[in-house]
Amino acid sequence: MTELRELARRLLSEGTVNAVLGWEEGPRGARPAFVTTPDGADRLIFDHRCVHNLASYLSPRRPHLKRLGKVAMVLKPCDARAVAGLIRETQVPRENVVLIGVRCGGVVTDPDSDATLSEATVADRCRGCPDREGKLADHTVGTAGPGFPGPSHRAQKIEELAAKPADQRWAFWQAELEKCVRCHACRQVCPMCFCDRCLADKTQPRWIESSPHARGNMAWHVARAMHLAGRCVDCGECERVCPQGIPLGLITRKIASVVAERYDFRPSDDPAVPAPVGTYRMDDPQEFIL
Amino acid sequence: MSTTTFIRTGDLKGLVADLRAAGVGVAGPARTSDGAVDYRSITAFDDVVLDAQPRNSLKQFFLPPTEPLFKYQRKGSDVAILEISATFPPRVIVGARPCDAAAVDVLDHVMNWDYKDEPWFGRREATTIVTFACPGGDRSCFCTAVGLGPDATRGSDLLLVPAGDGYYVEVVTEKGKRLVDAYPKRFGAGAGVDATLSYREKARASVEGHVPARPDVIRQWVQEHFEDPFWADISLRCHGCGGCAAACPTCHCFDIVDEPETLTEGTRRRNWDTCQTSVFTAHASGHNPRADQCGRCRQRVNHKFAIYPARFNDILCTGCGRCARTCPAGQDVTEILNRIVAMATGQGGAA
Amino acid sequence: MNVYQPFRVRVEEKIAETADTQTLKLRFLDEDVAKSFDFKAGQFGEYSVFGAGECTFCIASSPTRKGYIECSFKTVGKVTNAMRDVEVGDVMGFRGPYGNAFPMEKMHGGNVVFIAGGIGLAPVRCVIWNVLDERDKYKDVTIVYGARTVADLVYKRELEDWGKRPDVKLWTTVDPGGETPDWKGSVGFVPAIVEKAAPKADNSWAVVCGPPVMIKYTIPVLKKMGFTEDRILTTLENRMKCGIGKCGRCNIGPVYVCKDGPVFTAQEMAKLPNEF
Amino acid sequence: MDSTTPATAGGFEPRITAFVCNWCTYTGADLAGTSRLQMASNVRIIRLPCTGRIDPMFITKAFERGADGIIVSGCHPADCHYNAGNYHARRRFAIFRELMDFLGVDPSRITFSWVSASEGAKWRDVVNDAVTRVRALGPFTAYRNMVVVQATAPKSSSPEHAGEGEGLPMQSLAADGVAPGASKEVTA
Repeated sequence: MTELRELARRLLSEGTVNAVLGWEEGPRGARPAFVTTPDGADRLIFDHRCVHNLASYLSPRRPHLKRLGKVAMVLKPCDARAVAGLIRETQVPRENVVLIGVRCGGVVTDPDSDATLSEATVADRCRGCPDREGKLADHTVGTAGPGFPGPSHRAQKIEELAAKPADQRWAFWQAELEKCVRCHACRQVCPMCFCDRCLADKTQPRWIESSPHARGNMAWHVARAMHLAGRCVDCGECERVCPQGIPLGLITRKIASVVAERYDFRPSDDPAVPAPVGTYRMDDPQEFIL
Repeated sequence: MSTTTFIRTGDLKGLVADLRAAGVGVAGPARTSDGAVDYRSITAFDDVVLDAQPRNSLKQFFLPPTEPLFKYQRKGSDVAILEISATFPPRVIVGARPCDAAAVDVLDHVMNWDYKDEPWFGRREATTIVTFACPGGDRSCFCTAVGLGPDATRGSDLLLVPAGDGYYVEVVTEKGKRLVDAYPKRFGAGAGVDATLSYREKARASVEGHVPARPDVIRQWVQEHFEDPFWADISLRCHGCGGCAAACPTCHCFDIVDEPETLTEGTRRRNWDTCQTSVFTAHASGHNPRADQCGRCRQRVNHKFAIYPARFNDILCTGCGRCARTCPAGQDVTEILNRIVAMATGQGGAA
Repeated sequence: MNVYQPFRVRVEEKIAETADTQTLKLRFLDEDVAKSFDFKAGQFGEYSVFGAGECTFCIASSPTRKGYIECSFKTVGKVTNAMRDVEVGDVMGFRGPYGNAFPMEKMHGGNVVFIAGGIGLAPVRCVIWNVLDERDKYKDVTIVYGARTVADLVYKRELEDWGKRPDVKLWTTVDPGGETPDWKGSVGFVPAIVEKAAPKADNSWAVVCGPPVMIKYTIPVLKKMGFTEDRILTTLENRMKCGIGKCGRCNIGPVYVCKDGPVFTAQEMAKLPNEF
Repeated sequence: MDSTTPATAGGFEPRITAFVCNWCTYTGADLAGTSRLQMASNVRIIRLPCTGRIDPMFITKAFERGADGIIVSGCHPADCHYNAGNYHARRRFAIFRELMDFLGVDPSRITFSWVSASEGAKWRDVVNDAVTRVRALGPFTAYRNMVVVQATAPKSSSPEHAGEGEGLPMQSLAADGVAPGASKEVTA
């Protein structure tokens, strides 16, 4: 932590950046912090409760953050995949952000948790995560635990669902999607949802019914899944923030696995790898096409 | 209404069974498939979970996330309007929290402001709210700072406070009295108000002091500091999702949309909406009077603690703390209010 | 029937004002409604094309003319595009009237200056006809109307009528460069023409509506002439859904445009935060 | 499209929306027509410039508005008028198909094919196969009826209200006697 704070203080006092985006202790546990003065660097923390994917704040659709000027961002290895995604899709110029990597051995699910990190409390996405540090970072600080072995519960749940008859899957998703109130928290918090104006907000034509009934919700979650195909970094933020407790990660992770199997793409922190949807191979499989 | 009575726990179970047998819908806080507690339809009192604040509020029982206003049908150039009924079957909510019951009463002002919102009041009249005094909250609770409390009766038809082998019952409204009168065998003599005092005190102590009970100070500061850098400061972490508004028992903003189902017919609906999104105020021309998150964060605080009080002499917040619990970025209303009070009373500024 | 359910109205006439501005004349289908419907100059309504949605406009016709209403709109969004596409005889929806109104009674016996820019003439036109239909209740009537180009002037036929009336002083103007060879009106921005028209401020009211920049530069001109802020009236618009104070969309600071407005005095406007 | 499913005396006739590319499949379908090939008449064709222009939202919208099945068809690989539109579409629809399957939509409601301008007979087979398959699956009311609003006839005609009755398929609330007004309650 001292190392992180010292680095942030130096970047701010030397004028390398105008703000450091990291985590602080809030009234309800860890939360995103925006440090703009060298003294403020002492607010920064990093521990297993720092679950948020701060890459969301780099997304260009947050005009109110532009006035901060050049920022440094503290990032976990998994967040680095999101930053790489934003760079890959030319949403963030690499030179516009200083990346402070923190070594990470996993986080819990709830930033307000008083649990220690253990096999029982670790966030599902951390199970099987191979990365202890992000290669994209300009600076890397801290030490990391050993990480946790996979597979994730979500992967198991997806397999279970996939093994069921279609009508049972339909019933499962109907019950889940019906809960959605279309607050769009899943979209707002997603680091890879970077459209300036979302399809769901467009009215001419209105492809997605804006009403939070099952049919409109279905269209929304289909659109979201399609738009995140090959983009989703499986940070689990959508599922964490859903005020209705919908297991959105099942959908995005399912699609991620389809993309991985068919097109050999796994989100990495290498921005040079092209996005799988947006490119093609002449010999892509087409067994489903008559 | 100041009648009191008593109901034993066994009779409460019986009451829920009686109501259901009589065809009355019963809802209460109960466990969902994902492990949370929501206000939802219940089949027996045993489903009710009283020791956790439900994730949703009672708002959706009166202002559903989406509801049809009417249907239309085109025939050539003509259009027929098909009405949606505003009569609702009776239902009882058992196990409401005082903050959630109060919120419904708070919203009656705006829903009846010169124009009566029939769907709202249709559901209001059909619903009897049986509130259970709150056992106490967590650090985000601040009902006592907005003139309420863990045993506040506002918005409730009956208030039940645990005492002895059951619940001490305060009959708050005529509607509450009708419920008691309809099932006389279920209510009777039991522990008096004295037996409830320690419960009430303990609950109150758990929520007091989280926010200073200075609504007038907050209101004045918000009214006088529209352009304060404080708003830009708090808006930094805001993602602009509507999670807070969806969870809030008093956020009532809505959208009205037409949804064609075929080329000739469709439904006009009203849907929950939130001032936290950019499209909320965006004009079709592209102009947006509330251009960034700073103004949107301010609007939410302003509406709750200044605009509504100025208009209806009532605070559009019941201190339930759900917005703080649900915020994915750790925005905390108690912190915001504390900072406002500190600034207003000269004990600190925008950090 | 709930408060969100509109009256049905039939499109009786459809007038293309400019390339992107239309006027619709709407008559109530229900005879009883047609007879009893009443409104005051300055009030607005929610117009709907079923399947596209609702949109907020002032009522552009005068309350002195019964049985129908008119609205003028620019095609910018989903609903206005659908309104452009309706045909004479089609049925639309209308809810209203909502909001406050211009203080016509207070203005009795005074001079009235109308200042409008572009489509901003629509709400002003309602008041103009109201005044002209009860012409003896008011003293001098001056109208200053400007648009970017000659093609952008709305209500051209009425401008012609007003210009011919001896009891109306009409100034029409277009922005420099917007004139055509046969343009007989003035050339210049509205505030400058107001200065040139020099209506007297004594016992006078000004009704101003147009783009924010026009209002911004016109109010100081009026004040310099001696108009007091409480006698300069304008009408605001903000995005609305319900029109009746419930949906929470039209707040400008503490003000609900739908309930406290849409008509505001310059004095009230000066107190509003910059959120419109 | 009206809200009811076309039913013939012989039973359910599926309604199928085909999104086809202008250059190959549309011309191929035209050829099938001018060649007087016999085929099922259940398909409504929507012509687009390229399969690359076909957004998955077109398909959800078609289901919303009453389609029982979908055909997406365009140029064979290497034949795209715009060089690569069909390659992009191929990736997109491979993912979309898996997504719909995961959400419980039978993937055989959606047919993908490459039909060139000269393949009138293949178009006939694609159409006939799709119709047969979807006919066996039955109408896709489950999708469009995720929302059903009950309303009364125009005022004046009936004082009786049928109730608000948002017949959401999962809701058991009306049966519980809880007003459908609370139909967003979690009933899982």
